[in-house]
Amino acid sequence: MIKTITDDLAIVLAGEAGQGLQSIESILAQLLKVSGYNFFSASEFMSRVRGGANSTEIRVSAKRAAGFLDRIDILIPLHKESIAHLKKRITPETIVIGEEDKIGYPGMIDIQFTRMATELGGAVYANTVAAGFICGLLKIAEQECANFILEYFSRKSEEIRSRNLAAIKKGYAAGKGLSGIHISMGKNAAVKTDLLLSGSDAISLGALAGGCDYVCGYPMSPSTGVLEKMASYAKKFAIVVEQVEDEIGVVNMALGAWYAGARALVTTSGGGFALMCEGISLCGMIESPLVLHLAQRPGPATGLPTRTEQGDLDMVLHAGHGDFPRIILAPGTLAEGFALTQMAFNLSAKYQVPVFILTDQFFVDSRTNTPAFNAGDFKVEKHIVKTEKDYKRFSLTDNGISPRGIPGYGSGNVCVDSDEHDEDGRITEDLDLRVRMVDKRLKKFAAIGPAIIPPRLVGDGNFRTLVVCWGSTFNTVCEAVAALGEKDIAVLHFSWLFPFPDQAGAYLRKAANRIIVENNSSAQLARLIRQATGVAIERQVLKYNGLPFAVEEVQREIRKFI
Amino acid sequence: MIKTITDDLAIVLAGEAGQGLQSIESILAQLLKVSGYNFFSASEFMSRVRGGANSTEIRVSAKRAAGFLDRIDILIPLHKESIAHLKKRITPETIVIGEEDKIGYPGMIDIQFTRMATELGGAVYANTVAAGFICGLLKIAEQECANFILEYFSRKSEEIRSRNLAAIKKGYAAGKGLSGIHISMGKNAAVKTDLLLSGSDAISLGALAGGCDYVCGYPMSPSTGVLEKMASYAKKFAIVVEQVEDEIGVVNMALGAWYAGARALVTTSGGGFALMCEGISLCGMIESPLVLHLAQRPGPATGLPTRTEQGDLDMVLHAGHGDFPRIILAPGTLAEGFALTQMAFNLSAKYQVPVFILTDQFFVDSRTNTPAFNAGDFKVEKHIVKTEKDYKRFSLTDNGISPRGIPGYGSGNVCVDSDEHDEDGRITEDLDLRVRMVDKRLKKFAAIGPAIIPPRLVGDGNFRTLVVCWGSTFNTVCEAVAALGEKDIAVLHFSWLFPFPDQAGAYLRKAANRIIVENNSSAQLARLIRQATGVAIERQVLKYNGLPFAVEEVQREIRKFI
Amino acid sequence: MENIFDFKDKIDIAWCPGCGNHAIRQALLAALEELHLGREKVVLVSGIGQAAKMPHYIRTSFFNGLHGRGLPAATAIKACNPELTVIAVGGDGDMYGEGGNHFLHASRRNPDITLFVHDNMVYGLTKGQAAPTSRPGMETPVQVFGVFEKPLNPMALAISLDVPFVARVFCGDVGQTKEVMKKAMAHKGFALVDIFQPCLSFNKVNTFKWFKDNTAYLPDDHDPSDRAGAFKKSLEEEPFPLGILYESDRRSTFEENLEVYKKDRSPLYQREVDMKMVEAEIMAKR
Amino acid sequence: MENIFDFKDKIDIAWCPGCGNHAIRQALLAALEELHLGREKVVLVSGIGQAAKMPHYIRTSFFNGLHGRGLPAATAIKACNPELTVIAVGGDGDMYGEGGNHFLHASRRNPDITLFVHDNMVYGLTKGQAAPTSRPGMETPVQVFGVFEKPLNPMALAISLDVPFVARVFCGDVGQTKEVMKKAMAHKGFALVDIFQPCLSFNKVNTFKWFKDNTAYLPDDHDPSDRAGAFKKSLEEEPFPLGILYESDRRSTFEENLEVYKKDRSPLYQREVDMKMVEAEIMAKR
Ligand SMILES: Cc1ncc(C[n+]2csc(CCOP(=O)(O)OP(=O)(O)O)c2C)c(N)n1
Ligand SMILES: Cc1ncc(C[n+]2csc(CCOP(=O)(O)OP(=O)(O)O)c2C)c(N)n1
Ligand code: SF4
Ligand code: SF4
Ligand SMILES: [Mg+2]
Ligand SMILES: [Mg+2]
Repeated sequence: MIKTITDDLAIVLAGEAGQGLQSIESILAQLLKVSGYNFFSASEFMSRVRGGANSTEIRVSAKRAAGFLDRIDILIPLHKESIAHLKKRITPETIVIGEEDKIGYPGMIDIQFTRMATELGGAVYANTVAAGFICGLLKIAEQECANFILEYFSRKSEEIRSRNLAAIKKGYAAGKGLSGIHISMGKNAAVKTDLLLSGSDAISLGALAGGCDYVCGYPMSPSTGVLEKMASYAKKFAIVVEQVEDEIGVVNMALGAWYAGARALVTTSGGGFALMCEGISLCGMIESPLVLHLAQRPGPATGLPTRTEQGDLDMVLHAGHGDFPRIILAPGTLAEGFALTQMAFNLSAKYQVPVFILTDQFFVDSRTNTPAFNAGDFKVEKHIVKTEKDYKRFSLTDNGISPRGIPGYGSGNVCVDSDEHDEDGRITEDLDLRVRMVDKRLKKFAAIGPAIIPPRLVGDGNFRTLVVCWGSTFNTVCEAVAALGEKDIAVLHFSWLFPFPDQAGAYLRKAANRIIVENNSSAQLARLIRQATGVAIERQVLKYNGLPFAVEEVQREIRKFI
Repeated sequence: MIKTITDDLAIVLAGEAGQGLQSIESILAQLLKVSGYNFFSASEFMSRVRGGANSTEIRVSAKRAAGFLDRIDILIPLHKESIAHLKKRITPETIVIGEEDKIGYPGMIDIQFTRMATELGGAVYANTVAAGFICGLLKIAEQECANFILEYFSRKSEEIRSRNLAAIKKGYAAGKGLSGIHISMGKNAAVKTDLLLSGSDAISLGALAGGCDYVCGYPMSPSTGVLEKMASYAKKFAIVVEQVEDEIGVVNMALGAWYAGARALVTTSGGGFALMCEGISLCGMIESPLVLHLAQRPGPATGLPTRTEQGDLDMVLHAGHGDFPRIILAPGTLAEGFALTQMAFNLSAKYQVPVFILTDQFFVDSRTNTPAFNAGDFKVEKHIVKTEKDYKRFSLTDNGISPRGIPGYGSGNVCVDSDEHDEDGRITEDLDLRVRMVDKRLKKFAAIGPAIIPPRLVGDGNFRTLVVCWGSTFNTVCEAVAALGEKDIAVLHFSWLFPFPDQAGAYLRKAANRIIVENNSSAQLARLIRQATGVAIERQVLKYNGLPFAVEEVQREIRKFI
Repeated sequence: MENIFDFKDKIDIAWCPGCGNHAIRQALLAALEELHLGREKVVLVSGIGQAAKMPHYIRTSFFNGLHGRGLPAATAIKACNPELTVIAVGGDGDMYGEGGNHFLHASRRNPDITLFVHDNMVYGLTKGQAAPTSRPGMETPVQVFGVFEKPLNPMALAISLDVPFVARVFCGDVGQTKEVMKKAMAHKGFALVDIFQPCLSFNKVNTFKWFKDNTAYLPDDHDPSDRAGAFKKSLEEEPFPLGILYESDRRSTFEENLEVYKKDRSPLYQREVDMKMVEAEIMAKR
Repeated sequence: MENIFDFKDKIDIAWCPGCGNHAIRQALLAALEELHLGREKVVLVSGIGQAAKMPHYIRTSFFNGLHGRGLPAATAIKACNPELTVIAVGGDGDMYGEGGNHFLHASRRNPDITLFVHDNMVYGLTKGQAAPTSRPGMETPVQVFGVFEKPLNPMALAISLDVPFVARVFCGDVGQTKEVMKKAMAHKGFALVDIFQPCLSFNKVNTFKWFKDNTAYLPDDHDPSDRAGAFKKSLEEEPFPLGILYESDRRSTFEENLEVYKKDRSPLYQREVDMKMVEAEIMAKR
């Protein structure tokens, strides 16, 4: 029986940590894109450096598709445990390809990646063989593959280069020659000029375009990617990148940096953020800008360090003692990841409030192609003033925003204080002034109002059923809803969470049937919605096993409610 | 003109830090109570050790009354700045008594406390003279005063004792002899057997009765009182009291202590708590008990360190990353302060969740008489088991609660892990087990259900207007509402905030007119109510200048809404 | 005979094959056995990191808490039940980075606990960033220009804090590692053993060979009771001295200082509050 | 001539009359003036405590942040604008207690900032609990059985960390305090001055007289460049040595190590990102 795949192929690579799933993914990402295929990949892995059971989904499609699929069309297991690890996703439709003697899956197609590699000089080339095999299956131009491999290994020795070249060719031949699978997928030349980005890339490029010149952090999965990306830009873009002793130091250092005129980014995860709460409150009090990227993972505590969840919204909404304004963003796409991060710097500088960007492991570690965006469309807004002798950092203004000076720029002094203070920033016990200062800070809610990005409605404007989601689930939910093929259904996606977009109320009230989809166990956005609008969403699709939603799963769960 | 006071007298002592307002208050508290008067005091002071302008209100009444009054019947300023400091509260009705040459307030009654004291051997006795003066005014039995003073200074030298005795007498004579004020207030012998407690006392005694044997903290106003009270009990009750290097150490130490079988109390304030958020999340993950007293003060950041606010509810509701259950209590009276703290230890041990007790500076630093409570009514419930060899700390049970073992007690091992874990407490990447473990933890919400204390309705059961409040404002709000003298109004007070008491919904929906009274700037309870019930409370009486609500003020503000 | 602290069945250990942590585990298993400790009386306390996974691979009670926060928990556990043998274990990032303040102040308290720090000069679990003990020049994906901060010298630091047992070993020598572990556990008071441990996967500079080439056993005439002398010795680098640098019996322990054990030595969990006394305390407020 | 760092009008200083902090303020005002610094180029950074109120009483820019968290902010401020003179100031609780970890790691970074710690051996602002430097036996409302933890020795600690300027003064000697302050500020790199300061209100043990009686100036022949010798000296107590215990010029500063200043010395706030370069970086992702 020949399996024919025409427009959407889900390949899953599985193996243990250290077997190099990532390198196969990297090679394929580039090659598929230059060949005009849409590419999407997502990885799930254990918190260990060697061993265990991990997998990477690679989705190749004719049309843009960046939702995560449950379905596995082709499984390439690199170790025996892969089968048990993925048993729930393997169906009779799944074609398993690999080393039969090692994997022992009944009915699998035997391809001896390792043996082929050994013949070429070493087992280490098995990954390249496997990548070549998939290229062959997809009938990517062989020359393209060869060129790419030489480029990819260009910094390695001649020997390594030529062996990889031989490996990709050998794999290619095996893939191309395989009967039993027929892939004929439409290509799209436009894809070639797309960007190919991970979520970490999008956030990091957004930070560059936001004028970020100081990054501090403390390593913590899944936020470390952004820290390392920014470090890789450090030289070219003159960015100070500092790994601090702990997260408390991180946030206080970032506030010091903004105070001195830098545009600092913090990147962390839930546990690290929990340690910063006092610092967030300081940010609120001294009305400092601060841009903080929080890549969520399942909690509580250490939880599942390398997995995904949307469980930190509640904490971020209320982090820090006392009342003060903040902005919370949660990009749903790479383009939003870029644009919102860029904007975050300007928003933060303008309103002098902390701006949080909530992503998660699924978002930062996934990679897909996306139409190129233009940095030229974005501007760095510094919002700082040269001070005069009598400069007052906290001058009381109509909208609550005081012109922000920087020490050393101008002749004034810039004084900020974590105690309640007067316009000059000096400690006060004047309780009437205290009230004016609280009011000043809270007034910024009104000032921010016009900047708020309303939630995005995708689908039928005359919806009866509204599927509500936020952040990283955008692509998967939209794809699932589209696949339902129902007429009166739409998705409402929030990428701006707080201050809560009032526009949401009308949409929510209009819907006869409301369903929330959240990658956490308690429907945190649903609570925020009820708090802000009074609308309760009782139909909840929640997932909290550490994995992202799959398109089929969302489809199935929503179906139950319509 | 003679001013006659019959049933309620508000005396305010004012002066700078270091002038000993506290010692006058202490003497009066005892003497008034033993004389059969109801006593209430509340202090407001600046964050400094010397200087500034502080005041203490002392309320003497025939009927129990522990609301804070704006009104000042008698003002005793100990320094000139007192007048400016209290100018908003001084009215033509206010009788100002003190050293005219120093204070210079027109129409004041000149009593030369300092000169009298100096004549007796030193200005230091001026406080005792002033206390004696008030006793004289109130016509407390002179012998009672004399006896008390000897007792009060019993650990001091003979000279100091006799000089204070002379001082109290001299003051007494001056007070008794004063024409112009006639005080004839009903006494009540029952008061004599009352307890006389501050909020810190009530919390600390509750902790003793809860079986607390380990206290850790880091000094921070206004929570330090409880730390110091517990230290004063350390010897008699064999309590380990440890001042830790920082608040992160505090919470992790407390979790270690519970793990090893102790019953640990943490006491802190908002900024300290903000640093503990990661530890709170750990508590959620390892299902450890933890009792944490948070005495609130105005934020954000350092804010107004010695003043009062109810601004940390939001933070406590959502502290820590990830989802896990918690219990939040907020006593409204001293009796509740005692009982809820006692209960907190049992609740925490039983459900293995963190229990937070929210007070504030007004609550902990106020003092009043209250009917004696009986420790015999309370029992320490340990909820620990002796382990067997195959003991599993996180055994999956129907209600989510696993029997809690202690290392060294029994033959099993007790293993807890901040990562997601199996029943044995060992790290796992089994994602189905992850789901069961999340469900296990969240199931406790249901288990806790029956223990929830519904909000207390005070006033007309057939209310049309419902005044909603929480925590420390209870006495003031109830008194204000009673004073309105309206028929269809009631107070709904929450001392159990979370898990949110469902019973509240019916009360709230029944009300035609809902008013919330909160000592913060954003109506945090109102938000929680809307989130939990959908009911929005738009009529808000908020105060956030660092001072507690006054009865008259609440009355005035509520009047506007009815 | 089986080691009671080891598992009967093969367990899945998440460390990389060849990682120095395996040797440390062997040494610890042997040390625990040779000290004849009861399995139910030992508590391992750790934070988060590769080293901090140790408790999962030893059969004792354990408290595997937060990154950097092992010491406060360990201190409290020992304080609440001095009958327990409490061992804290963590990585160089865990104990000297995130947890640095607790190290400082645990040293001041001097609880009778033992601290093993797996010093691989790198953040292993998070895949290769610099640790406080990383050597200058080491390039990582975060330290792209090479480490330039001065590495923490845990030996000098501990001696400055008068930690009463300060030692360093290299896990390549399992025998010495075990022996020093035993001495550290036997020592009454806070005992630090900094264990040089190669991280195969992320530290390509400080390899097994590097540690071997850059360490030297303390000379026999080293006097561990001489604090100033030990300090001077602790400043030596490449080779780094191995062995017990400093040992002192002058300090009383945290638990010894706790008033609650002055008359009654029973652990806290065995005690009951006397409600009559609470009652009396309440009534004293009349 | 007026001191430009002082206020023209009388200001309300919240410290108790007679508190040692007033003398420290006088010394600091004089030191700032004598160094001829520009008022707009000086930034004081502090945490919370009595000592940490200092910035409010000096006319410079300041960042009065959180208890214990002065150093990370100060480090960043200097790193973002090396033209500024950055001085961190705090109490013994602030800097050695809550902020201990930042002290450890600021020492490793070696930013060119000066740290003044007002060491009154007590928590002043919170009314008299023990500080990390409190002497054993001191009773307080929390330490009811007396302090038994070993006091932190900031001098020994700093020397163990190779802080390149380590000094102690007593504010009773305003002259020496000022002189050492000036040297500390002039020193390129992280400079610690631990300032003995009596707290009249809450430390009844370590009074002005006690400090006077229990301190001794370093002998003229003290060699501050000898680290091991300085360490040995730093262990001396009652009398505690006063003066510059240790000074070294071997370490490069944090800012010197920052790549961003290797070609361009301008502070970060003056720079602009080149959007064309960002564009190119985006396009490189094609
Ligand atoms: C608060 C917090 N920050 C960061 C992390 C992420 N994290 C886990 S282990 C680790 C460091 C590991 O290095 P080390 O302590 O040296 O242990 P090793 O893995 O090298 O044994 C970090 C940063 C965390 N778990 N918690
Ligand atoms: C996180 C946090 N914990 C506690 C406090 C309360 N607090 C304010 S100052 C202080 C200690 C003061 O002692 P020290 O630092 O020695 O300064 P001093 O007042 O003696 O000059 C404390 C504990 C705080 N502000 N923030
Ligand atoms: S990453 Fe390094 S420290 Fe961690 S297990 Fe592997 S070799 Fe060992
Ligand atoms: S309390 Fe002590 S340190 Fe604080 S101002 Fe008063 S004397 Fe100085
Ligand atoms: Mg390490
Ligand atoms: Mg101090």
